[in-house]
Parts: sequence; structure tokens; C-alpha cells
Amino acid sequence: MIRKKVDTVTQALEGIQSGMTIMLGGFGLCGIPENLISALAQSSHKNFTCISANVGVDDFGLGLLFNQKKIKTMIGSYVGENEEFERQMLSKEIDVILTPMGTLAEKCRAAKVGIPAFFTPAGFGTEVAEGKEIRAFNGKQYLLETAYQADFSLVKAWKGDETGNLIFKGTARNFNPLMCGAATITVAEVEELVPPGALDPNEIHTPGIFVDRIFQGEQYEKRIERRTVKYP
Amino acid sequence: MIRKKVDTVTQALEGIQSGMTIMLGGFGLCGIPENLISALAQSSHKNFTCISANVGVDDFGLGLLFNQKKIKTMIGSYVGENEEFERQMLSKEIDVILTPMGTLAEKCRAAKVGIPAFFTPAGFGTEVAEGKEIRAFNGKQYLLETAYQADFSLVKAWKGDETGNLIFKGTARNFNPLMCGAATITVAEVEELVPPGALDPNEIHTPGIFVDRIFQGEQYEKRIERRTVKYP
Amino acid sequence: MALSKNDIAKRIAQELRSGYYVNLGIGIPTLVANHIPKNIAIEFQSENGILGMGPFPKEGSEDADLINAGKQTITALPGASFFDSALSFGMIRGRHIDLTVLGAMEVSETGDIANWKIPGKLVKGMGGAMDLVSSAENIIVAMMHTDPKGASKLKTKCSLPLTGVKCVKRIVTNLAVIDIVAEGFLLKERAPDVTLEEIKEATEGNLIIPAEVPVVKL
Amino acid sequence: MALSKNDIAKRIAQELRSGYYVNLGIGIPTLVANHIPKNIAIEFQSENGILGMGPFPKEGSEDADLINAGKQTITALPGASFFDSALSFGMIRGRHIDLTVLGAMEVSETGDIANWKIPGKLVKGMGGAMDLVSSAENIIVAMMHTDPKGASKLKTKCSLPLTGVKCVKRIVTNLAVIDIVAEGFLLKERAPDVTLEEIKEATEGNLIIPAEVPVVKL
Repeated sequence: MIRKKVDTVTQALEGIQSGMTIMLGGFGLCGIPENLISALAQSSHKNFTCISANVGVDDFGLGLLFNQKKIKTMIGSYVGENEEFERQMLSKEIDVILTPMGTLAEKCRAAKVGIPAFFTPAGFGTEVAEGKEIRAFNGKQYLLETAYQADFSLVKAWKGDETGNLIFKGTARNFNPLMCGAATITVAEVEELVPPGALDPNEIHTPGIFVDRIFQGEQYEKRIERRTVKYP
Repeated sequence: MIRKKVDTVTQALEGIQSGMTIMLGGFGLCGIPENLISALAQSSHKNFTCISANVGVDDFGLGLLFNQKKIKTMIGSYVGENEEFERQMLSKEIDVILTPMGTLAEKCRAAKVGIPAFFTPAGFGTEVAEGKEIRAFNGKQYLLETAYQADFSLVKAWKGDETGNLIFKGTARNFNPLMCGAATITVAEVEELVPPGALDPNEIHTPGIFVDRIFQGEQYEKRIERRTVKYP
Repeated sequence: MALSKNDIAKRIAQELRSGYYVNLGIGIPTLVANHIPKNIAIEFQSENGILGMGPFPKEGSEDADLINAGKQTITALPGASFFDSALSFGMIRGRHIDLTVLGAMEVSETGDIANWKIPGKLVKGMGGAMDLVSSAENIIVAMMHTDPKGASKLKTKCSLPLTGVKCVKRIVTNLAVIDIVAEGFLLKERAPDVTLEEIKEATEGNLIIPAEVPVVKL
Repeated sequence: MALSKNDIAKRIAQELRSGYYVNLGIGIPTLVANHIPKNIAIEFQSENGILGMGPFPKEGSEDADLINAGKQTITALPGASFFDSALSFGMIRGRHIDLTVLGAMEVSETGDIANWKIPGKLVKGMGGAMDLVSSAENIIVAMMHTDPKGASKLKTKCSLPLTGVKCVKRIVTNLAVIDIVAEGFLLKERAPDVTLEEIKEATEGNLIIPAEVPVVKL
């Protein structure tokens, strides 16, 4: 069997260079690759183009990268909740490309599975459609969207084995499986790294072929963005 | 919660009419909806267009439908192993449309997820490309393929709950999840039907939203097409 | 008496039918979940990857790995399932969701909706809204009839950047229930003690007032 | 002495590198699995939905839900995973498979391959072959050098309907190991006791014979 385990987050990020395009899994602060983001924030590299649904909060998630001015272009879908990001966007220090969330998901998946382009209805008649090919199928209008191209995918799973197989938990799955295999190199951090054979092959969400490096994160804060409870 | 359970295979097939387009899950005889196929073979309806990877064998799987002359058009990928099918094909009693298997899978998935068309490299430069739009992306040539349109999807899962959630087993998964939700009505038969909540929400392969009717099959032969063993 | 936000949600809850898969947007739409009629079997989808979403958790049982699209902690009901964002938006784009309820800044008399961007103001992004409005067959907008300055949000033509075109089927506001028909805004119901004149006054687009306009029943 | 089918498989097994995900077609390619070099870590994918495919099961432990693309019963090794056909062909189309070995009826000197249809004969369909050859970056064809009637299967141009164009990188036959290069078929190795003349005779397309042509080592 093929083993993908690396021992440190430094090894996991080997080859990352300034100017690269990096996909990052997660929705809000849920399912984000915490250890990889921290290491990237502390690295000497910068000018990244990042593809991620959201932009974190001021002191966590992608916020750590914005604080270190690591990102020059942000491709995302909903970019609220982060003041430093907003400051950089308003002062035009960074470029921001906004994409319908389902289109973002499908563009990642397309890159993963070798589909160069597909049609989607999202954004027809809006500024998202500007410059894109429009075509009708069965009387409905669609835009042509193309697959992303990225150098690194950084994802986070719940459990993984040394061959790179991944299992996600709850809504922390989100964009993570779609980004696995969507970039030249996919790095997965997991809460629990188990030996090959410890995961039921029927329950694996992402087969190891889509993962190049895997490691167990040193620690997980798993911060809750909006703790909401039912009042008794 | 929304319940999808029906009690009999007759209820499961309610609304099927002659001339309809029907998707059937399975690869070879693995993961085929045995009970639904039997009931369809015994029904009074005919002239179906069937979409399925293969055509079964003479006395099992889709073979039962060919024996009853139920199919007028077969859309599939590999159509060996069935003499009655071959006879009907050679005598032009049926139309046969052959599709690369990955394209067939993606056309089902596209129908399921509301993608009307996508580009794929499979078949470029071959007769499969005839009449299709060709376009280059990043220097490589691709064909435009469109989503299937079907009236019924008949699939088979290992376990299911009454809300329609499905879990498949081993390589019996194949086309089944892709056909769920790809037709107007999706009918799933399962080996074991459990109450809602009995399946771990993290382990569900196909959420119940993609399934309209579910029932536990009366019996499963699960015939092995090519029993091959390691000689001791 | 105009409807409260809670009343708007209560009225929209009357649109629920047994067997509906429902996606609720942030704001007033979220409140719809508090008013599900008895004996109605529905399931809520949240586009970040859950079907069968339940109420907020009890204090102490919040799970960081279990949130809704508004990033709030939630619970999963029996029969729930988790999935990735491609399959989640596949449910939306593939028209498997039976009812979508969302807020809006403006709706036009042709059913266009604007709810994601105000030029010159901070843009937060469209999130899943464009996928939802371009695909759903049954979209109800929940919003106030006018903006805080008193300007109508029911326009002849949207002035703000669009989220989607010709997609809204029904609008429930603090003043009225209105359907989008070929000729414009068709007044279906009015809030208690709100006059037809007040509704007409608050509606910029073409308002069609039938002979009988019943009062909203809550 | 020409290579046996087993020898062809043995020679192709030398192309395996640690870390390779490999898809083996039906026929001679299947035999490659019997000759994996020691200390090489590879995994086999079967396009019907398994990665980490193991050998045939012991008698009595066959599982109808566990087959390969040739519909034979198989086993799953530790670290294996199961998945649907869209993800499976996603592995193929997305170029995640490192080596694809398949049989052919004809290969042209430009790397075109025909292996699915003989006009006038019964057509069984292309199955996954078109997906494989249109996507794989590293395709080795395993076949006999000539057909049963003695006609060359290494052609100037394929006469049969194509499966894919300009995709084959290397051919291993009973007579030789041949690479596809810009000028045509480049002879890399010859079978023991097979003369260059015999290979030339059996090759219809342009055969480039370098000064040194080593004998295949098994």
C-alpha cells in the first residue's frame, strides 16, 4: 500500500512558494485546516491566491493569513466577519473574486475529476455572468464555468489513515473532500491518524489517491463562531 | 421527518408507463435492483429506453427485460455476456447507444445535481465525438456531453432507512448513488430497511432527498457472474 | 396592524406541505422553523451540508463540527445526513428542494431579486443565494415592505445588482402577501388593519388589486 | 524466443514504481498483478469502484458485492476504499492514476489505439476504455505483435474504429518493447532470440531501430 504520512507540518507544506494558488477547506471556522493555516501564517512565503468559501475571523482561520498579509487575491463566496480582510479589500491591497457558493464547490470538484468546464444556472442575469458564455438547455439559461487550477489544497478531516483515506465529521465536511485532488499537491491534516486497515473501506469519504500528504494536527481549537443554544 | 417507505414492489413501480426512460443501477450483476427488475419484467409495460452500464446475462439482471422484449432502446457502455440482447441488437429489434463508462456516470450525476452539460475528454477523436461540440481547454480537446433525462431511476442499496437514506456495500455502489435523484422518480430497494435514526448520518452515501420510494426487497439472489478464487 | 417579523414567518409557515424539503435563509426566514404546523413532515436543509437539521442544541452540547449556513451551532434530527458542498448544492441546483425562503433588499415586478450587494457599501458576497434563486422552483421572499428610509422594496425594476432573474414566486411582507404574475405584483392578502391604499403607497412596482383581498390569517 | 503472455506482464511489471496507482485492463494486463517487484508499494484501482484491490478470494469467501471491472470476485486489502462510478472515473479523468495497462487490437505509430470495435463483428462496447485512454498520462499497451492471421497490430494508421488518439506511450509485445516517439515506433528492447528483421517484418508502421537494441531482461 502507498503511505502518505509525514511527521511535521513543515514537511506537509514542503514546496509551497510565494505566489502560489492555494485551496483551503472549511465553511466559516468549521472544518478548517488549523495547523496548516498557522504554519502558513508563520512561513516566509506570501502573495498567495487563496480559494476558500469564507475568510475566517480576525484572529482565527484565514484571518491569520490576512493579518500576516499573505494573500494577494481571495477567491471566495461569503467574506463577512473579518475586519482586517475588509480593510485590505477596501484599501485595494487585495483583489477579491466573489463566486456563488455552489459554483465554487463545483469548480473545485471539476478540477478534482478532470472536467475542464460545466454549465450552471447560478449567476445568470447577474454581474457574475459578465464575460462568460451563456447557453440555453431545455429553455433555461446557464453560464459556462471552468475548473480551478491550484498548486496546493489544504484540507482538514476528522480521521485519516496512513494511505491518505479520509473521513470527515458532521458539517465539517463541506469543501474539504472537493478540494482533495483538485490541486497539484493535496495536504490533509486529521484529528486522528490511524493505521491502514483501521477504517472501514465502505465508510471512507475521500480515497487516499486524492491525498498526497497526511499528518495528525498537533492541536485543535475548533472554535465555534456563533454558539447558539436553545433556551430552556 | 419525511417518510418514503412503500410496502410492495407494485407500489414502488406505480406510475411506470410504456415508453418511459428508466435508469437502472448496477455493474454487471453487482448491485442491481433485482426485485424491481423482476417486477418490471412481469409488468404489462414495454418499449422502455433503459440507461444502465451493462445488459445483464441471459437469465438474470437486465436479461429478464430483454427476454420479455421490454426494451426498445438500450443506452449502456459494455454490452457483452447476454445472447438474447445480442440477437435483438443484430436483428435491429432494439437500438443500442454506447457511451464511455465514465461519461455515462457523469451524465447521470449531472442530471442529479442540475448540471445540464459538461466537457469530458473521453471519446475525442473517435466515433463517440461525432455530432458533438469539441473544445480545447489548456491545450487538450474535450467533448460537450449533456445530462440524461429519465422518468424513473431504479437502484439497489445495502441498507436504507424510512426517510430514504442509503448505504451501499463494496463495489455494489457503482452507478446506484449517481442515479438517485437523476430521474423524476427514484425508487430504491434495500436488503435491510431500518427506522430513521438507525443509520449514522455521517455514514450515509445518499441522502433521502434523492429517493422518492424505498422498500425492502423480498429476496436477493446476488448472483456472482465470474466466481474467481485463489488456488491454494 | 402590520405583521411583525415573527408574524411574517408564521404566515410563510402556512405554505409548508408534508414532504417538503426546505431551505431557509438567514434573518426572518430562519424564524419559519419555529412555526411548523402540527402533523406536517418536513426536513430542513442547510447548504453547508446537512439535511434533517434540528433546533439549536442545549447549552453544553454544542458541537463545533455541527453548524448551519449562518454558522450557528445546531443539532441533527433522526434521519439526518451530512454531505459535501457539491452534493449540497446539487440538491439545490437539481431542484430537489421544494421550498426556499429568503430575505431580499429588492424584488421587481417580474420576480427579479437583489439581496447581496449595495454599490459603495461593503460587499459580503453572495454565498449560496445565487445558486438558490437560479434553481429553486418555489421561492418565497420574506422581507419588510419598505426599507428603513421608507422606500419601497417592491420595485418596477431592481436598482441594486441582481442576485437572480424572474425567480421569486411570492413575497410576504409586514403589509401583505403578494404573488408575482405576468402583469406584476398581485395582492393576495393584506395585514390586519392595513389599508389597500397603504399597500399601494408602499409599492413602487405595478400592484394589481383584486376585488377581494382577504386579511392574513395567522 | 518470443515472450509468453506471462513474460509480457512480467516485463511491464518492471515499469511499476513505488507510489503508483495502477489500473490494469482485462487480458494480459491483469497478469501484471502477479509480478509486482518486492519492496514496491503500489495500489490497484478497478474502475467499478475500488482502490486497494487485492487478489482473488479463497474458495468459500467470495462476496457478490466485491468484484473487479472484469466481474471477477476479488478481495480488498488494508487501506482499500469503495466509491461510486463518478468518483472512480474522476480518478481516471483527473489524472490521479499513475499507470494504465491495457490490451489493444491496433496501435498506430502516432499512439492512436483501437481496442473496442470490429466493424461487422459483434460490438460489446467501450466500457471504461475511452475514459482511460483519453486521460491517462502513462499508458502501456500489452498485446501480441501480430493478430492470429499474422497481420501486424502496430500500424501506420489504425484501420479499426479508434478508442483514443495520440495516447499510447509504450507497447510491450511478444517480440519487443517499443516506445511511441515523434517519428514513429522506437524499438527499445527485443525478445530473446528474436531478430531485428523479424520485428521489422512484423511491424507495419515506421519502426526506428537504434544502433543498440538490448534484449528484454525478465
